[in-house]
Amino acid sequence: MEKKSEYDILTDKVAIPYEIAAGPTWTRFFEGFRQEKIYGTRCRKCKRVLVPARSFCPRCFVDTDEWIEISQEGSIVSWALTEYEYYGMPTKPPFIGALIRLDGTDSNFLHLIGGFDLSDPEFVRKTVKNGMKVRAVWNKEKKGHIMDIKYFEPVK
Amino acid sequence: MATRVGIVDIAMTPGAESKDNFLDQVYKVTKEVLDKAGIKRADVGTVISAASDVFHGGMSCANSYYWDAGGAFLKNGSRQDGESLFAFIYAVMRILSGSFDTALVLGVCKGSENPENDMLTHFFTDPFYQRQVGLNETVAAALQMREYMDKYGITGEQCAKVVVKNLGNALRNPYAHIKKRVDVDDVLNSETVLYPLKQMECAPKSEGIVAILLAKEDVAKRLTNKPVWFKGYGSSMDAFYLGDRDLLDGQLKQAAKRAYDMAGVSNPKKEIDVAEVCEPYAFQELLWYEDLGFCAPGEGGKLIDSAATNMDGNIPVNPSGGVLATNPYVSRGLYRLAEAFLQVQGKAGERQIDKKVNTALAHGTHGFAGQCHAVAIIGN
Amino acid sequence: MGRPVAIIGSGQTKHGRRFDVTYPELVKEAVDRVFDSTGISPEDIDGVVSGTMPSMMEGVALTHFYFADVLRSVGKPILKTETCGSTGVSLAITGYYWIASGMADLVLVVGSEKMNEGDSQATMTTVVEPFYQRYFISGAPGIFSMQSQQWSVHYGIPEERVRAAATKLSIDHHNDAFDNPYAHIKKKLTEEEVNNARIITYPVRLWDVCPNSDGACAVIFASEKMAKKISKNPAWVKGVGYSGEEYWFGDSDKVVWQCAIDAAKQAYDMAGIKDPRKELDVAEVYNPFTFQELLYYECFGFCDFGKACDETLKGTFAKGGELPCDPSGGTLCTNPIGATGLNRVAEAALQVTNQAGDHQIPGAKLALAHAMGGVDQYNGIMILGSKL
Amino acid sequence: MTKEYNTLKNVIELPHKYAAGPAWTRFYDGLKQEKIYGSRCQKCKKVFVPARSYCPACQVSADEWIEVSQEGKVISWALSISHEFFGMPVSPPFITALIRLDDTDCDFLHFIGGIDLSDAKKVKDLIKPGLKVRAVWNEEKKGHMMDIRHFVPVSG
Repeated sequence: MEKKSEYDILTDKVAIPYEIAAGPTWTRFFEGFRQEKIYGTRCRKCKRVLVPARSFCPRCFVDTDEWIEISQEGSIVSWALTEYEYYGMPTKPPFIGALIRLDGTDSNFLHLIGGFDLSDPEFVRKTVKNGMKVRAVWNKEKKGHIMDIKYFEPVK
Repeated sequence: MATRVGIVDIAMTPGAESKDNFLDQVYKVTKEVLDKAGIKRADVGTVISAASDVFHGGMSCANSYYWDAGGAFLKNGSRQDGESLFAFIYAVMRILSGSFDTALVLGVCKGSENPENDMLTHFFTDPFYQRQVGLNETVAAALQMREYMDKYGITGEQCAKVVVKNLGNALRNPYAHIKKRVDVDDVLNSETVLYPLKQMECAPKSEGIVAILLAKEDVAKRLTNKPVWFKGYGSSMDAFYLGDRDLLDGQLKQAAKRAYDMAGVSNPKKEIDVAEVCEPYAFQELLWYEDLGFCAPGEGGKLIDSAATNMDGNIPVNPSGGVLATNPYVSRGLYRLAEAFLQVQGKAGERQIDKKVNTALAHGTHGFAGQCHAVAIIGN
Repeated sequence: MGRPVAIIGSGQTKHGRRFDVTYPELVKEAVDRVFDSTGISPEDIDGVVSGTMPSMMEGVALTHFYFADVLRSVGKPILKTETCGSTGVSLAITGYYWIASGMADLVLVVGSEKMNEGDSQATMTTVVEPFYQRYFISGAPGIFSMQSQQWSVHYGIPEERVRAAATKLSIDHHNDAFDNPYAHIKKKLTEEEVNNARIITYPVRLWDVCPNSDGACAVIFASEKMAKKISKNPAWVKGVGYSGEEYWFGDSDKVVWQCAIDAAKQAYDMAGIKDPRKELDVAEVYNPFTFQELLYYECFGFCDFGKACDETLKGTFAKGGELPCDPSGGTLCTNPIGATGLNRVAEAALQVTNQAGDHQIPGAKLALAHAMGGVDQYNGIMILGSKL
Repeated sequence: MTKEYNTLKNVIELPHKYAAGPAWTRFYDGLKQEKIYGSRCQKCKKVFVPARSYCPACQVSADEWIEVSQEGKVISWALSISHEFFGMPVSPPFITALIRLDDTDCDFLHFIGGIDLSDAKKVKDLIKPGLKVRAVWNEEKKGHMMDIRHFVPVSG
């Protein structure tokens, strides 16, 4: 019990464990990561290539079971530099979250932009532009996890 | 009311743990019901789902996650939290308002990914009082059971009979989670969770993703030659603190009365042909018999002794095996409704009851010792 | 369409850091206020709709149990509507359908949040699944920054011009809040203070972002018969709209934002509105971020696409302008998430019934209320009018 | 238990601070002094315990504070011999119970102890509805429901 101003405040921590089934699509997608490959799937009907790979097209509501290895290069659609930190956040600031349109795909892939100094927002603003070409940089050690890609770095 | 609301079709997943990803399951079930009804996603008017946040699924704002898997891309939709019969009634309201011709109702709960129900229901408590003394749904149920036995002389055998009946029925249900032939001794000899409550008298933790398609009268008649009609609904809420309530005089009577009044049911014992009730703890089915008017107060034990609620009895209860066999916490009300629908349509397969079903009852409850109840009546 | 539906009263709490009351006591404050102001007895209510943001914010699951007593819902039918940030408008829409369906004549609708008891941005991470997106979306500001950044680049609006428009909105709304007795943050800000404030998620700075507020809002919806019997001055529901899109943030275009456009179109069609900028007198647009408010002006047809900055800097949407937006100070100054959308509805109802006091837009007869939710994913709208 | 298919383990853990407000603050202060407070509704005159700021039924202020009896009658009880529950402040064996404290109008949720709990039959023979019990306090007080250790049967 914490005393703040006039009345008590009860502090508590709620921690709840879950174990979430990956299912065939995530399993295969992350297997690809272990081999430094990014997979997408194509919708049978609208022919859009969606990445990450998924089992159905949200719009056509049909299966998207044609697997395609996707280019590891793409261009930045949008980005945001995060400067603040809070409890429960998996990535430490500063970091740049970005939407990236990987070449040959029809959706935007969400990941980080990095490989240069992020400490100065003005420098970041001058460096990162929408439409800029970027390429995936992989971590040496693979865990079958979205962070097996370390970040996307600008293509020189 | 301007129009009647018909249930066109249903689809659901079995209750046992599956290896499938959650989103794939939602997609498949949604697609299945649309395919059965022969309509396209584009023709769905509105999508109302039921799921709980983090506590029963690990995702906050639960319906954000499965919005597109549930067919709702660029649709008007909403979500009900906690009890899935709420989603059903909200969808009925939307059709009755004249704004939508069809509504897709989803119940979404993948229990296999969650921690035990007792851990999750512990967080229904207030932080200051009931949480500090460790309350959860099982503790509340055990306290309710003790009072019930003490007041009416309900016996352990009578409570155990509910398990024997329901798990027996579940053997015929391909969607049931727990499939085990048991007798009264098996139940009474199972672990004492909280005396007098036995482990086999407590519902398991199951998966349950269910999709139900509703339509206004003319559309329903076009989509199926066997529409099942919405007849009545009632729900009611009880006070929060367990100690402020009379655990043997709860809100189910009120919820049932509202549903019966709307459906024009005056003698439920005679007019309800089959009931799917939500009994997360075995003795509750006996107590609910009384509240639903299937027998007089205190007579729930005698009713099960008389075999009237067996598959071949006068008023079969839970031919599906009920919640004791399959307990997808949030979805269980809609599972009851889906089963009631199949009974009215005569499509319940091996678990179809033997007599003609004109009127069926589906019941959902959530909260400690039945804090909140919902009852729906459907018929042909 | 269904039966006509009216709003006959609302009650908002004082907003802020409300460590002086427990969560149910806070909800009670709003509920008591709506009953006091309408003179209705709780016994007359046919049903109750309750909603909050995710349980993780509260640390209490299924809060309708916890609030059962204060909602006056004991012995009554209840619904529990939740759609993330759009919960407040979804609650109002639930109240609307309940009555429009003919299943009730009086429905109490209550939204609430105690944001300071939990960790709001940490809660937001739990909206985002842990396989993929959770690593990149830094609570709410991250996605809104990406959205506004993409928007300005798409229309070739210079960064300085976007900053200037956002700054004007920030200064105006924090000033407007002085006229709203229920607002949380009221502040006289200078351009310099806003432009140089601490960066949250570049380009979003501190005064572009809403606060964490504790508060609740209660609204009573009524059928035509009851509204005419009880209220001399009801606000009539003229239109409702709601639309949502894919969960993955990268799957849909957030610049020409279809679910926002569709939600508005549904509501306009129902209300018979052809030219929203001319016909609406006031709008309570959900604006947790200044940048996002600009984008809504375009999606809701208040101005052409790409023109929101120009129109904002001209004063089109300020008090005294052609279509005043958020004269209450909006979400930017007061954000108890589960109540926020309902606050917008309550404010719109106050405006069209000429009860908004110091922030009344003179002669307002038609008002729009809006909220957004999900992973930048849902938009919901309710339009209220002074005439049936 | 490890599952035989791919899963992602995820613990959701968040901190909370709950405002106690005046009623809980005062109630806990009472516990620290070995007093149990209830409050009386202005309208229906019922006494509720723990004390609260409003009457749950009438929703009017219940601000007449009353020190209630530390004795009462058992309304219902349940015994855990070995089953552990998450969040339970005591380890098995324990008895959780609803107790109607003398001259109050609702049941108080707490524990019964101070008796042999190893045999359910014996416990059942002892604890009948209406059995008189009395609060036993922990030495150290934290301003918490468990400042009351449990209730024990009143002999004679």
